[in-house]
Amino acid sequence: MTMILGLYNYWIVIVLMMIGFYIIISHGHLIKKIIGLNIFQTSVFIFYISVGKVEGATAPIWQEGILLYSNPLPHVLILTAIVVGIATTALGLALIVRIKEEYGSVDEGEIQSMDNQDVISQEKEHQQC
Amino acid sequence: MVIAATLAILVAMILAIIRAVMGPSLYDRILAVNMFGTKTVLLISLLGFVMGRPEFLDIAMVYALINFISVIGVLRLSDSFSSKHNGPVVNPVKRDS
Amino acid sequence: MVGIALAVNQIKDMFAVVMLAGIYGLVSASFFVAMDAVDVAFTEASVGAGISTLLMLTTVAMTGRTEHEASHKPLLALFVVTVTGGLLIYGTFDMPYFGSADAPVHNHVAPRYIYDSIKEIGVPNMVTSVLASYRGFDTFGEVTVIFTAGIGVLALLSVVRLPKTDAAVEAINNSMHEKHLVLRVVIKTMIPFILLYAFYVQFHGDYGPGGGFQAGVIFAAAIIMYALLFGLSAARRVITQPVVQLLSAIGVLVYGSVGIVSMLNGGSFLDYSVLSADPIAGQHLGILLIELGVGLTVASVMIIIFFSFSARSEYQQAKKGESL
Amino acid sequence: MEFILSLLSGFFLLFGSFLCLSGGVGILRFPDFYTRMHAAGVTDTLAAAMILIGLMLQNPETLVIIKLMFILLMTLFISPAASHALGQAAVLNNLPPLVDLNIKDLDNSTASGDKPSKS
Repeated sequence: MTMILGLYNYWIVIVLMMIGFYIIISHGHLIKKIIGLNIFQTSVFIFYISVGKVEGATAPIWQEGILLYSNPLPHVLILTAIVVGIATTALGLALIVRIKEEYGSVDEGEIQSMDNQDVISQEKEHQQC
Repeated sequence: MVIAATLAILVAMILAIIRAVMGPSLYDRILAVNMFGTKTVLLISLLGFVMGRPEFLDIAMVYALINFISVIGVLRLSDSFSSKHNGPVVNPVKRDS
Repeated sequence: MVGIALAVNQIKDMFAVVMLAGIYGLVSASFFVAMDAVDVAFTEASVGAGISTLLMLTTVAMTGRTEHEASHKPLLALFVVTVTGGLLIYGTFDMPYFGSADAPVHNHVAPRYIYDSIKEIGVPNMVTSVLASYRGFDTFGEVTVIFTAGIGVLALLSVVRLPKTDAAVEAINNSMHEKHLVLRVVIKTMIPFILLYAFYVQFHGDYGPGGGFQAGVIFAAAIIMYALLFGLSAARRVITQPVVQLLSAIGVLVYGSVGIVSMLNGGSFLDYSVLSADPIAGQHLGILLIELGVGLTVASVMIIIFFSFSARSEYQQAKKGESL
Repeated sequence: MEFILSLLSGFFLLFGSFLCLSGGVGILRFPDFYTRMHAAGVTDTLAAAMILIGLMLQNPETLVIIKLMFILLMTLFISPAASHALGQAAVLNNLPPLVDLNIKDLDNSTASGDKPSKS
C-alpha cells in the first residue's frame, strides 16, 4: 500500500509518456505528432517537479521563519526547458507549414508516397537516358 | 471552507473538461476552455490560501491574462475556419495590372 | 490529465485536439502550483496555455482541420508502447518514494542552493538565484537556443512582401475589424496594464515568482494580442521587424557581455560578485542585467515567431484571393 | 469582529462554490450553445467575484488584497468581453439556436433581429 502511494506519481508520468509516445508513432498527421511530443515533454516536466517535491515543504522562495523548502534545482531546469520547448515547437510548426506548402499535405504516409513516386520517376528518366 | 471551495471548483473543472471533449460545435469547446481557464484562476488563488503562502497570486493574474489572449486568438482564427464555409473572402483589390 | 491525453489520441478534428492541448497545459500548470513549483507554473501558464496554443491554431488554420484514417498498424505501436511502459514501471520500483526528504536529489547540491543562497546571493527567490547565478552558464545556453529557434523560424517562413498583397491583406483586416469593436476597446484599455505587469514580473523576479522568461512571454503576449485584433500591419507599425530582430540579438549580447565584463574585472565568466565592491550588490546587479537580457530575447523571439506565422498565413490568404 | 469576518468570508466562499457547481452542471446539461453560454457566464463573473471576495475577507495583508482586487477587476473586464466575442462569432457563423417552436416571435427575433450578417 505504501508502495502504491509512494510511487503512483511516477506511474502517472509513465502512462502520460507512453500516450505521447503512442501518438507520435501511430498517427500520420504531423501536427498531432507535435502535440504528442508536447505531451511526452510535459510528462518529463511533471517527473522532474515531483522528484523535487519534499513532503511538508513550501515553495523555494525565502521567507522569515520557514525552514523546509522544495528543491529549486529541478524547477530551474524545467523552467528553461519549457521555454526552449516552445521555441522548438515553433520551429517544428514552421517546418510543417512549409511542408504543407510544398506537398499540399501534412500526412506522413502521403508525403512518403509522393517522395517515392518522385524517386521512381527519376530512376525511369535515368534508365531512358 | 477554502478546501470546500477548492473541491467545488475541481468538480466544475471536470465537468467543463467533459463538455470540451464532447462539445458538438466548435464554440462549445471554446466556451468550455474559457470557463476552464477562469476556474483555474480561482483554483490557483485558492491553492495559495490552502498552502498558507498567499503571496503567489501573480500566477493567477497571468492566468487571467493568458486565458483571455488564447480565447481571443481562438476566435480570431476560427473566423478563418468559418470563412471557408461562408464562401471566399471578398477581395477588393482591382486587378488592372 | 490521462483522460485528456487519451481524448487527444482519439479525436480526429485537429481544432478540438488543439483546444484540448490548451486545457492540458492549464491542468499541468495547476499541478505545478500544487507541487510548490511556482516559477515553473508561471512559465507553463504563459507558454503552454497561451502561446503554443495560438501557434498550433495558426498552423492548423493554414493546413486544414481533418485527419485521415491512420494507415499504419496500431497494434505494433501499442505493443512497443506497452513493453516500454512496463519496463519503465519496473524501473520505478527502486525509486525513492514521492515527497521523501532523504532522496538522493535533495542531498547533492540542493542544500547549498537552499540554505546558503540567501547569504551568498542575497535574493529571496532561490529559483532566480540558481537560474541566473549558480547555473548562469546553462541559462546562457538556453537563451542562445531560443535565439537560434527564432532565426530558424524566420528563415523558414519569411515572406517577400509585395505592396499589392499588403493592400489586400489590409482590406481583409479592415473588414474583419468592424465586428470586433467591443474587443478592440477592451483590449486597448488593457494593453498598458499588461505591459506594466510584464515589467513588474521582470524586476520583481528576485523576490517572488517571475523573471526574464516569464516577463518576456507576457510582454510578447500583449503585442500578439494587439496584432490579433488590429491586424499585423498595424502591429508592425508599432514594432517593426528589424527592431525586433535587433532586440533579440541585443538580449543575447547583454547576457554574454555581462559575463565578459565580470571576466575583465578579475572574476570568472558570469561571476557577478566582482561587478561591484560589495559582492551581494554585484550579484544583484548581475542578476538584474541578465534577466533583462533573457527578457529581451524571449520577448522578441516570441514576437518574431508569431509575426512570421501570421504573415505567412496572411500571405497565403492573399495569394488565394488573387488566384480566385 | 474576527468572527463576523470569517463568517462572512465563509458565506461568500460557499455561495461561490455553489454557483460554480451549478454552472458546471449547467454547462453539461443545457441543450444548446447559447444556454450553455449563460451557465458559463454565471460561473465566470458572479462565482469568481464571490470566491475572490471571500478570500479577500480572509487575509488582512494589504498587498494580497490589492492583488485579489486586480484579479477580480480583470475577470470582470475579461469574461464579459470574451463571452460577447464568442456569442457574436457564433451568431455570425450561423450556429442555430435551439428554440422551442411554441414561441414563434422569440424565434424570429433571435434568428434575424440581433445582428445582420455581413457576408
